[in-house]
Amino acid sequence: MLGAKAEYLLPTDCARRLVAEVQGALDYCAERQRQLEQSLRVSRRLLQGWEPARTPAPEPETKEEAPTPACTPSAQDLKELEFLTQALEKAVRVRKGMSKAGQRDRTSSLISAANAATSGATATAHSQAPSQAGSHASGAKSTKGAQKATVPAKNSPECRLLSRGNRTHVRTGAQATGSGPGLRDQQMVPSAVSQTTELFTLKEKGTLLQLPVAFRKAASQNSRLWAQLSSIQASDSTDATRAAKTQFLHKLQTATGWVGHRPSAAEVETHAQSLRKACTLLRLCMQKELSTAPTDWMQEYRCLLVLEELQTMVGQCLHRIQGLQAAVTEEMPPLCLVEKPTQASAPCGGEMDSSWSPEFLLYSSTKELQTLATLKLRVAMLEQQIHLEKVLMAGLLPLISSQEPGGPRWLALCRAAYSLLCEGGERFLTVLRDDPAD
Amino acid sequence: MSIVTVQLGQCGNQIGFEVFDALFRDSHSSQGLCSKRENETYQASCKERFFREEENGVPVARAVLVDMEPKVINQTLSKAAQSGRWKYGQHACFCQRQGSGNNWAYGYAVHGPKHEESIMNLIQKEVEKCDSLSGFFIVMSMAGGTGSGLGAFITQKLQDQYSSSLKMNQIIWPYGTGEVIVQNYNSILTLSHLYRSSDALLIHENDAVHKICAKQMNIKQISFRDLNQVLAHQLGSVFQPTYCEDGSLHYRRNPLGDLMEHLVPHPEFKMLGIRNIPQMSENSLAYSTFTWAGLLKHLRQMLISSAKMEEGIDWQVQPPPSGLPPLGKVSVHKDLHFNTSIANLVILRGKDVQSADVEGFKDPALYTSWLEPVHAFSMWKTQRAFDKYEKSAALVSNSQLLVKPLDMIVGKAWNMFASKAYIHQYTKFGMEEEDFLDSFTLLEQVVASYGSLGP
Amino acid sequence: MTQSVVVQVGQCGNQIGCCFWDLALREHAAVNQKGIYDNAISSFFRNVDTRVVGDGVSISKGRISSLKARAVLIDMEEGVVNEILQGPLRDVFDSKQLITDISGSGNNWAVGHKVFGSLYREQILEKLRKSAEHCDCLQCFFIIHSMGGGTGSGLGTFLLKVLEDEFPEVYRFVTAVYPSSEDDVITSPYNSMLAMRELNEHADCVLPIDNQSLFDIISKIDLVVNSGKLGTTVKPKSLVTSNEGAVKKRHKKPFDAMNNIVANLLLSLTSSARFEGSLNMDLNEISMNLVPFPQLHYLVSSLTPLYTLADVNIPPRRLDQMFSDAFSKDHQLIQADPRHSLYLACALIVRGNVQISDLRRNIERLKPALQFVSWNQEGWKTSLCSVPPVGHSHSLLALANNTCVKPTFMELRERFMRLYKKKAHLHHYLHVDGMEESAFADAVSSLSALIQEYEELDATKGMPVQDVPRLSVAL
Amino acid sequence: MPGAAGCTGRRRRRVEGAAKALPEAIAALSRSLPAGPSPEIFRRAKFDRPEAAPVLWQLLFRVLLPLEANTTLTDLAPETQARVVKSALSSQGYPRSALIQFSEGSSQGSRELLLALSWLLARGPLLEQLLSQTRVQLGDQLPQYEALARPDPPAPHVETESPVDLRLVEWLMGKLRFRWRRLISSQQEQCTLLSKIHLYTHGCHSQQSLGHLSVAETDMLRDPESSQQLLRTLESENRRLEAVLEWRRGELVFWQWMDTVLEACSLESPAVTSQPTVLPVISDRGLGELELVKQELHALQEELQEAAAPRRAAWETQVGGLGQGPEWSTTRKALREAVKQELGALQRSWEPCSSPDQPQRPHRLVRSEGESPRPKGLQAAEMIRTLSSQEACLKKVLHQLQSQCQQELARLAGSLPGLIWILAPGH
Repeated sequence: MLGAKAEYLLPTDCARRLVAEVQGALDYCAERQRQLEQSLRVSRRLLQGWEPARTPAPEPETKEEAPTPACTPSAQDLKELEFLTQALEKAVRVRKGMSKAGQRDRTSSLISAANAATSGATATAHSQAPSQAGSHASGAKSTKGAQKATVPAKNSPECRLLSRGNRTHVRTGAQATGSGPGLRDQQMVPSAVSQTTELFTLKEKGTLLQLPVAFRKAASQNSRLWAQLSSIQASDSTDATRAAKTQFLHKLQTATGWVGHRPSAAEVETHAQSLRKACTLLRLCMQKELSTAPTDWMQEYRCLLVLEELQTMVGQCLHRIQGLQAAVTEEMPPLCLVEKPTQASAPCGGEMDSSWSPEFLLYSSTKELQTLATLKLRVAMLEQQIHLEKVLMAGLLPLISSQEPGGPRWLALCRAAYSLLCEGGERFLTVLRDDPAD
Repeated sequence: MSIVTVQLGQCGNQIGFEVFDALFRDSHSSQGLCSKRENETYQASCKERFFREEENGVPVARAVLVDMEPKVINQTLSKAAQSGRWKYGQHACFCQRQGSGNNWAYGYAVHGPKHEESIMNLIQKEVEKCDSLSGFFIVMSMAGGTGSGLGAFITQKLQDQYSSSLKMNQIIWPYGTGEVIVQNYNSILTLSHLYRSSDALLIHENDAVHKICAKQMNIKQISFRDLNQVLAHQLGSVFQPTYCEDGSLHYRRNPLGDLMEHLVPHPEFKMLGIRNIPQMSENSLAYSTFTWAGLLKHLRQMLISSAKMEEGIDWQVQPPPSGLPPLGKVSVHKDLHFNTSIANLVILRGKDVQSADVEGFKDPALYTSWLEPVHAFSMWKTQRAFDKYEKSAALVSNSQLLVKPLDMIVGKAWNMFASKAYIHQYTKFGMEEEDFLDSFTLLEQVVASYGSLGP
Repeated sequence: MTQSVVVQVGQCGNQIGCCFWDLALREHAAVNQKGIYDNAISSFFRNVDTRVVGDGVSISKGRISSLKARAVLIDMEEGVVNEILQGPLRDVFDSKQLITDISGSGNNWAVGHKVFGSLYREQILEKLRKSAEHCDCLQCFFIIHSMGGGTGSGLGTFLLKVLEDEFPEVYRFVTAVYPSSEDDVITSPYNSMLAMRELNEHADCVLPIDNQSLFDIISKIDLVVNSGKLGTTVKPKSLVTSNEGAVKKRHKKPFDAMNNIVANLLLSLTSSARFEGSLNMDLNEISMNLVPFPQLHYLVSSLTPLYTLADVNIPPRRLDQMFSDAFSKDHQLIQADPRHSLYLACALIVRGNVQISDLRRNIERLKPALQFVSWNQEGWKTSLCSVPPVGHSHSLLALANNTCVKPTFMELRERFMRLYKKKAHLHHYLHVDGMEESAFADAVSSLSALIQEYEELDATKGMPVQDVPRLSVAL
Repeated sequence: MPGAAGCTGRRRRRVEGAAKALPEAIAALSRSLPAGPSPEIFRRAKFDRPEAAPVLWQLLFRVLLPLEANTTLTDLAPETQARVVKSALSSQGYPRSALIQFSEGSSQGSRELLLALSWLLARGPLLEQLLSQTRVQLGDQLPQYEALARPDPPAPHVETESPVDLRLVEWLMGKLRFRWRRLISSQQEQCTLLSKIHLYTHGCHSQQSLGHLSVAETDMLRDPESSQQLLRTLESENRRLEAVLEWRRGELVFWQWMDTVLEACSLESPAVTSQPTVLPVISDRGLGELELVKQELHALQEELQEAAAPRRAAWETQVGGLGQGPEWSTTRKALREAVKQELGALQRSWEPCSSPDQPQRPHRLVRSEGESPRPKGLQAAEMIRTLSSQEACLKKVLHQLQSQCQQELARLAGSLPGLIWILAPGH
């Protein structure tokens, strides 16, 4: 059990760099996770039972409500709880501007919800009502008259979807059948008041939903405007405007007395990234070329050409890097370093052909969507992993070769480095002493 | 997020049942000491994680039962059905006629490949019933043949097939005085294989649980059911819902992920132990009151003195003075019993939980020199009381706690291996001595790595 | 659930078998009150629809119709088997399970092994195959025979090889009854010696039983039963020797009683595989745990308690006593003292109302007094079966792989050598076709090698336990 | 005379139109900017009036701030805001130093600020970018993970004064692996839920081609209150969009006007030609990054050299005089062309896209199950194919790096006597 000291302390600058890199990656992941979780919460809520106005936070009332330790809440507690719940519900109701509606039986109320939605829609935007909504309406025709009377008058159509009638109604339904499910712990359910069981789920009634007219209008206007924006950009109003902008930029630049171009930090970053990608792609291309055995001399010639062309390209990349480095450290006077106009020197956004309108991404099954999303994430993760691998290589390999081999510190370094660099940190190796005793 | 439990072998199935029963009973208990609404959220959170609902409304455990002989599975199914509260899935069982005969190689190399497809299909069906899968909880013993051998095999297949899902193996560590003669072989084979394919090994020692039954629970004649219930209580105290973070009202969605991220990121340190407090018979409970300060003080001392339960804590053990570099051998004697942690997770449940002060666990002296408390310590909590305790605390610890038992097992297995005893029982199913050597090598490293944590 | 087939060979084997089937029926009848054919019963019995003529169709579920023993009865004379067929157990067997001859083996291993072996090989195999076909998962053959006679030792051990070739996956557990030193069969040392070699090579586990020990146990029980001491009234039907079932005492005591002990041994051995319990032990776990090296597969067994007292008010001490007795010299089924020899491994098969804490307590209590081999200091295998034997609240079967079997083997070798040196009766063997003298020498060296292995282990006894140097991790 | 009257009327209108055009353009610009200042500010800034400065500092701050930081940084003190603006501008390569020289919090230089803003506007589609950053998301999207691959410059707060054990790095890397896995499982869940919502709301969308509702739309229906809010934000976005369109139509006059501003500026401050005092800050990290790539490229170049040179030689000797004919020369030309084209495509795939600031064209997820009139759009299957090959490619790269390390380590460690290195076997 007596282990030798297995520590290896990194030199400060190396440590700072490595830890900062990994920490940065960790923070980024955590942020993405947080965002995902937020949107998950929304989606999950949608798939749960749709019941109106239920405050999701359980917390605030815990204190007052906490029953005595004697396990079961006393009658007093129950009463208070009931009042509290009633008060809360009332508050919510008032806030929502919902009026109390009469009692109906459950099924008819659900139909009426749909029906109300449809009839509301037809009233305001008759022409847009989709056909299947109509069929639902006709399906419910027999009771239509009775329902009409109970559908509360609404001033804004978008509030209509969950009518008060439904809500009241289901509550009574639950009251009636409250003692039914044997699984419910009666002690936990002090009164039927708070037994607002779900009205319906998206699964059951989702297809009856209707987007409010005002929203539909705004949304279509929105997409029209974005489309216009795209088209105007494509043509970039006039050449005159473009020229004016270019001229302005030029004047601005010359007024400062700078002739050349100094790369900005953002540019350097951009270049570094593209060069990194270039390096990877070039290497892959080389490997592909080297791994295929040419069958005839034409192919061999083609292969040769590729390799030589790759050499040229690598040379260009290196040249670019040197240029950048020089420009940044100012060993060289400002120069026009990139042959190709890049973003910063592009005079204006005129030549972009991109569109601001969303494109549809069509998927056919959950599985496919999952595969797509996972792959996307995987690719991003692999890129990150490769980046970290390179950072670690640059940090650790020189350390190992610069130290006297043997000794516990060196071994500790080697073991950890092996695990990190060769096994993605997932496995480790054991170093055994080759004892003659064994 | 849901967890799919895989119960393997006699031990795994018996424990799995008690765990589900404990989870269900607690989440439907009236003793949560919280508002009805909160209780419902708690219940829903527990349910999402461990149960699904069938058409008739009876919750069904998200579990797959695997054994190589039918007796235990039949027994487990009928116990669940008799409870009337929850049940196992109708087609969630896989069993054969003949057990693995305490032979790891038989479970791993014969039963495993032979039944891989059927078992993995069952698991996949269960996975498909989850909206979202957080990971797998694999319950098994490491002494026998089916739990250990087949368990190691299945864990590996899960790793292959669900590489991004988490895998936690709940492992029962056999009695030190022996319950299966080849337990040490089976154990080293199991542990070394799981070290490669699992993310975390949550370990319960039969000896420790036995002592808790005797000393804390005051049970005179202790049955396996008693042991398993203590164990289920401990697991429940970890996996029942807790809030996401300080001040949040949302329940944590992926406790398995949170736990692993906090406790087992390093590939050489995957062994976790659970301690919890209070744990006592119902009779004594009626006469006891607890304060958070008291509970946490005891729990901390349990941690640093490697005590497995509240009774008989050695209060002499103290962390080495922090900040000072260890001076030669001066403090060796004192530190001998000090248990150095890599990382700890404290879980608090019950009344006034916001007033609990866990500073004592943030002392850098408790942890290995290379990990600061900010990385090494985390806490979960909820106001909802757990089981029948008004206040309770659990500790999941990645520390040297288990290195001694591991060292013992490796040593004993090595002694047996040196005499070549029982090797023929393994080689007849295609294992080689080389496989044993690989296992020894890996575990010797684990022992050494844990050993080198200390001050 | 697995099944086992009992192969009873020779007079001794069939008498024990007879007791076994009787007890097995009683045990299942006591547990299975509803008369439903369940997994537990299926391990030793088939359920046959007798209305169908011919072979009888096995019924896998539902009510018990007619139980047939999963057994093959072999004897080279007709007496015992005929008695069984005329006795109350006759319905449990049918003629298709029997193989008999009229000539007998004349207490000659060679006749049983070589002559009858080749003569009946196909026929026996046919019956064995048939019985195997009736099982959906055949796990074990229990072979019961004596070592001293001709048919049991000769044909019985011949079968071992046949089974090994034909059913390599199925375990072969042999219950072998060793002759006592005053055995009246003069050639018994030859027979036993020749049989030993076969056991060495072809059995997975051997449970050696020794007539003398059985006899001593019976005497001990008689003493208690007849002493009539206060508070020691023995609960009726709780004697390990008693047999109030179907078999009427043709053979007066002590044989019947002795056979019952062996039958009880087999029932306990298989109890955890048949019935529920909180810690199961399947049959394949026995050899896995108790046989560290292929040849060292002789397990010394002891059964406790031998009886249950009628007074129910003193159980706790009695429970611990049960464990203590299991390790005492006078409860072993061979003449041996495990407490003063070296344990390689030990199994405790506990039945009835006993919990894990009782088991652990007793292991910890007894452990200091026992010597275990250095590499197996915690060599315990345990099981808890919830169903006790009929008439008891709990019971224990201890199986020990212990060097204490060595004296039995040495004594056997001595007795053999005494005869063999004089070449006495050797010609009876040598004139049998296929029998060569080298067989005797081979048998001796086989047994000697076994004794040598035990000796070497014994030599380590009392030496301080030292850990073997382990792999040394650099970091 | 009606004709004359008509003529003068038209001219006057044109003059009036020109006079009105500038304020209208500025007003449109103002409305398109987030929390846009009143148009008057622009006029005042032209005359370098101090009261315009604070407003413009703030405006620039909002414009330049990275979106993610929005929540935490908006409450910063004006001085800090100004500092952020300066560093952001300089890192983007803003050429004028005058602005940088103003002390923070002073009310100097509103004209310089106006120039900076105009510079930003002239460079690219700034307004569109700003709008798209805050765009109301009506459809469902797959999350973007660009930045995952390119970790932003590490948080400055990482202070590692105490020595770092390499095991800590292993620990953190392990943590990262768990976070990756967690992201995957959360995303799987998100996909399941999205797909359910899409399925359950099938046929609800007023836009026929969509067929179903998105999460935002469904959520709006569930909660009337949020529906109101959504409507309001959508409407306000529409107003801004209209303003941008208006600005686009009339911006020419603004740029003409800016010329006069610039003239006024350079007249007044001729001294600015001197070297800027604040150089563009390029982090060590950026340089280190470049150095890393450089090394890799050098290594690659060597490898290529080693591979290509002998092959060229071998080919020359093998072909010898064979490759002379006219037929061959056309073939050779064709081959050259093909290779050039192929590699040109390769090169284009890494060149920085014309505008890295522009987020990828947004995608709206649409579930369509084999219905005959499938809406137009990208097919997931198509994208999956692309991504898979990309994934395979990256895996290969990673493995190659790993085996490179393995060789290097084996070389370094292999020579030590008395030690055996054993890696736990994989399966």
